[in-house]
Amino acid sequence: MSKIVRTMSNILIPLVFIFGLYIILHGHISPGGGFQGGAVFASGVAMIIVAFGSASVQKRLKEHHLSVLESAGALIFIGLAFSGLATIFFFNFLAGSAVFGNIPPSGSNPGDLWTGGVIPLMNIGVGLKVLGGLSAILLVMALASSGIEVEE
Amino acid sequence: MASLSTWSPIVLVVAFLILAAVAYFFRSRGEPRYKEGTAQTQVFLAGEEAPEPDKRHIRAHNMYWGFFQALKRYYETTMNAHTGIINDYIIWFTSVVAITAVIVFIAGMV
Amino acid sequence: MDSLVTHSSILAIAIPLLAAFIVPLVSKVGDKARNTVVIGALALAEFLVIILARDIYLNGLHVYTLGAAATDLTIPEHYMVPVRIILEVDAMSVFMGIITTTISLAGAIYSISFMKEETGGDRFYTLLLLLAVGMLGLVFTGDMFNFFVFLEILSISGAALAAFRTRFGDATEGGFKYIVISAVGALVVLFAVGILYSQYNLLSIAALAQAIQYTALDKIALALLVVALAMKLASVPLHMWAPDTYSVAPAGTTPMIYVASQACLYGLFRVLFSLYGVSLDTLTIGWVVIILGVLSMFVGVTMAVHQSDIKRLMAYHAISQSGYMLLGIGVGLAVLADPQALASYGREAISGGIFHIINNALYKGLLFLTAEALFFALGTRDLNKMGGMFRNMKYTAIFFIIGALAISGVPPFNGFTSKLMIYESVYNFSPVLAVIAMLVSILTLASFTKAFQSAFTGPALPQHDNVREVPKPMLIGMGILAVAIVFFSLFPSLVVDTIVTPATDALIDQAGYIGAVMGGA
Amino acid sequence: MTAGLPFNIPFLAVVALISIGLFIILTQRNLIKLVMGIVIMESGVNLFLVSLGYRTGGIVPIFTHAPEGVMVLPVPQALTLTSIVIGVATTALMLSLIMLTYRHTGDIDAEKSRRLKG
Amino acid sequence: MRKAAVAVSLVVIVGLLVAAAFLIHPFGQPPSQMDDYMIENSQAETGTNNVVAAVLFDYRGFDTLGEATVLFTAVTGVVMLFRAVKKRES
Repeated sequence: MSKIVRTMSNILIPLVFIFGLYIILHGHISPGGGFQGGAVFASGVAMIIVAFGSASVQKRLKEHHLSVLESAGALIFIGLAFSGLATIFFFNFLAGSAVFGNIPPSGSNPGDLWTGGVIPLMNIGVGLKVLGGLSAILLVMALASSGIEVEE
Repeated sequence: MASLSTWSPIVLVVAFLILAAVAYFFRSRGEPRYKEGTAQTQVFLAGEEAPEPDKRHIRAHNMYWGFFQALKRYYETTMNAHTGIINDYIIWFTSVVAITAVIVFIAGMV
Repeated sequence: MDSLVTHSSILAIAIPLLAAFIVPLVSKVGDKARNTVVIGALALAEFLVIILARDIYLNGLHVYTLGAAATDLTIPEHYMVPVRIILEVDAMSVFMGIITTTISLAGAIYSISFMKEETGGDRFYTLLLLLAVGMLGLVFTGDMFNFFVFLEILSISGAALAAFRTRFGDATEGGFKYIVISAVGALVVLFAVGILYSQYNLLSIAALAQAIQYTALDKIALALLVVALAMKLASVPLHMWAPDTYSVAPAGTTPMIYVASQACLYGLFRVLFSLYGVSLDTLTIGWVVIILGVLSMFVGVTMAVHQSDIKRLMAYHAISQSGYMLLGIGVGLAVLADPQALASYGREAISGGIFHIINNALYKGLLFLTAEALFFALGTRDLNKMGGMFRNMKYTAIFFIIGALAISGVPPFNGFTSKLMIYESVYNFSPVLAVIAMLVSILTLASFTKAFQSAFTGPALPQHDNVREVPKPMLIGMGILAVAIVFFSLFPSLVVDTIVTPATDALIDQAGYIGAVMGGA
Repeated sequence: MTAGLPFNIPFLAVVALISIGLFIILTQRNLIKLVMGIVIMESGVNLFLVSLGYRTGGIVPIFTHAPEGVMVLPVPQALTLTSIVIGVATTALMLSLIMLTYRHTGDIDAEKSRRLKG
Repeated sequence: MRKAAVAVSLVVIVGLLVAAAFLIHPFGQPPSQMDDYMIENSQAETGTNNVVAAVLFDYRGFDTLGEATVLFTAVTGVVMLFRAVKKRES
């Protein structure tokens, strides 16, 4: 891609990534969450691939890194679901406890990050998973369309 | 279940075993002079030379020729319907949805 | 032990899922570790399903409210409708669960030696586990939207598995057809779920079943659900994807993709019996199901006789056998509102259909595996290029004979038992249908005679002189199913009394299904 | 907002999207266009789900600095989110399979790239 | 034949959908027994201000697990499809 595109994406990419992380981390008190934030993050990766070409991206960012990230996110998510098993699968065992356990006042309120029980943690897990997964799909398909084989 | 009280596979298995014993008995009365690698194991075709192995076997597409010939029109129709084009699969789907919906609504009105 | 039984329904889904997430990491250690994890997870799932089944037969159906404070807290206190996702496992669900886990286990074992010749084994096993998860979730869930989600898991993993052998052009084509069909079908299911949600603001099947009134919108949703699920289970005339997909799917997964379509058959019955139940016009819908079944039986088997590709032949038989189940259960549905006819032959028709599901999963699975063994050994699926394999592949041939006799309904095999139940009860309903069913059975035998004659008898072709019997894991995979078939053949009344009759009762008993969630209110 | 309108305009938009999608799926032989048809149909279904949850004058179902007013239904939004992610996954797999089919046959026409038939 | 089937089935299905659009509840006034519970109790039960997040990860968390699994499946499938294939000698 042209120099203009590369310069602009250099400026924009950190912003996109930070915005994606913000959406993931604030998912339980403002619009957004793991899926949305992960998708925003992956759109940053898409911008890198478009601007710099898949071949040069592949030198830094391998597909299996992203796969490990994705598996890790999935394991965090299902691990949190399993942790509730003392009561019930998917039980929100952290709500009301010391970790992320504040209960917000009923009705409209300014919002507190330290609320939500397992929900913020699940948001992080899902966010990792989605950003890893969507980036992996984008990278693999970009590589395949330019004729580069993914090593296994 | 009513039908299963009258049906027992064990009887059939016992009958099969008895018949197998009888068959084995007849077989053991047979000619004992069989030898491998002699002319006894060659294919005998009215004195003619036997054809090559790949020509000796009735291949799958030759089987039931008469059956397919008798049902030729049916098979032509069905084979034409199986086009293998993905759009046609969805056309069948939408058609069946339409027919089913019409049936359901008409049955509701009557 | 008690808590294990309590949680067994969710663990049977979650443990293979956890294993699927771990497999990509474990396979970096080595192939042995990966195979151990996969087979261990599936065996554990099978064990959990069996203890769950035992408890259900003793104590009635299980509900599991995900995320609530207690498993049976289906409705929040001081409220009237369920808000959480509920797993509702009755005898019918657990019946399908047993089939699913058994076939998945056999398929996974069978695939071990196949994977030595291919790359991408860790992805393959991940997808295989996910397919098992999709099927288990589909049969255990009691929530319409959750049903859709698991339908998608099953479809996507099935399509990816079908296209696994990417070096063949037809594999990608078969996978593509499967995913397109599934995507359209699942969208239609989702739309129907949306219609139901819009009217009652509910998603739980039991709560919807209590509220449903069979309005015009419900009728639209019914037509969409029935036909979409009929397409997923490959009923004629919506079957055309099935031969394309089954014939290209790799070893071990073909039976699983087939059982996935049987899980969609279960979904159809769940929608008809538990969701709509007697509120719908059972005679009309019963006849729709019967017509789909008769078409599937007849067109499936006549197309099968014509095939010369062994896996396509078996795929068409799979379609034709699904027709028997649709016929049996359709007859039961048609008389559901008539207690007298239901007692005299309707229940037996349903039992026959349900028994046929498990028989068919076993022998059809075995036959798919033998076809795949032939392909593995000979490198071709074309029956015209086979012959004389009885000498080289004795065990495979014996397994093939067992499967072929069972599917053709030759006594004393299990296929005969379930077909006998269907014939007898359907004859009371409509003699013509029973005659068609018998004719189809004869044609089935004819086409398997053709397949056996072409593949196993006669002189071997010169290029196949060095063909050896397939490796041990493949034989073990086939052996598990063959032993199960023999067991089912010898003790049919035991099987029917233990697992089929409770499943029939559970399917008919809509009030019990609703009451378990809504508390008899 | 639309309380005075005689028609359910958003639902008619849903019908239009689904019909356009179906029409494309039924008539277009190009596999990429087929996938586009499926995606359009999917957007129709998603729009249907999300418009089920709208309440006249409703606000976002988030309590942080929430203004006064009735909230729209949260469940359809969650369902739509799920459905969108599932749609992305399906589309990615379908497009990958088309790419592979093109590699093998050199064509993305449903009829010309077909090998399995009968 | 094909064109007729397309035309007829499309007409019937679009007719059904239009009928559904008129039969469905008026836009903006849905029934809401299940959703009202979530709006009222999500703060107390899950401690979350964002009701949609509470639905996604608590009330219907299993759906989200399934959804994450679908994405995982698709990624696995795509990566598997584009793997380097070692050809079996034929």
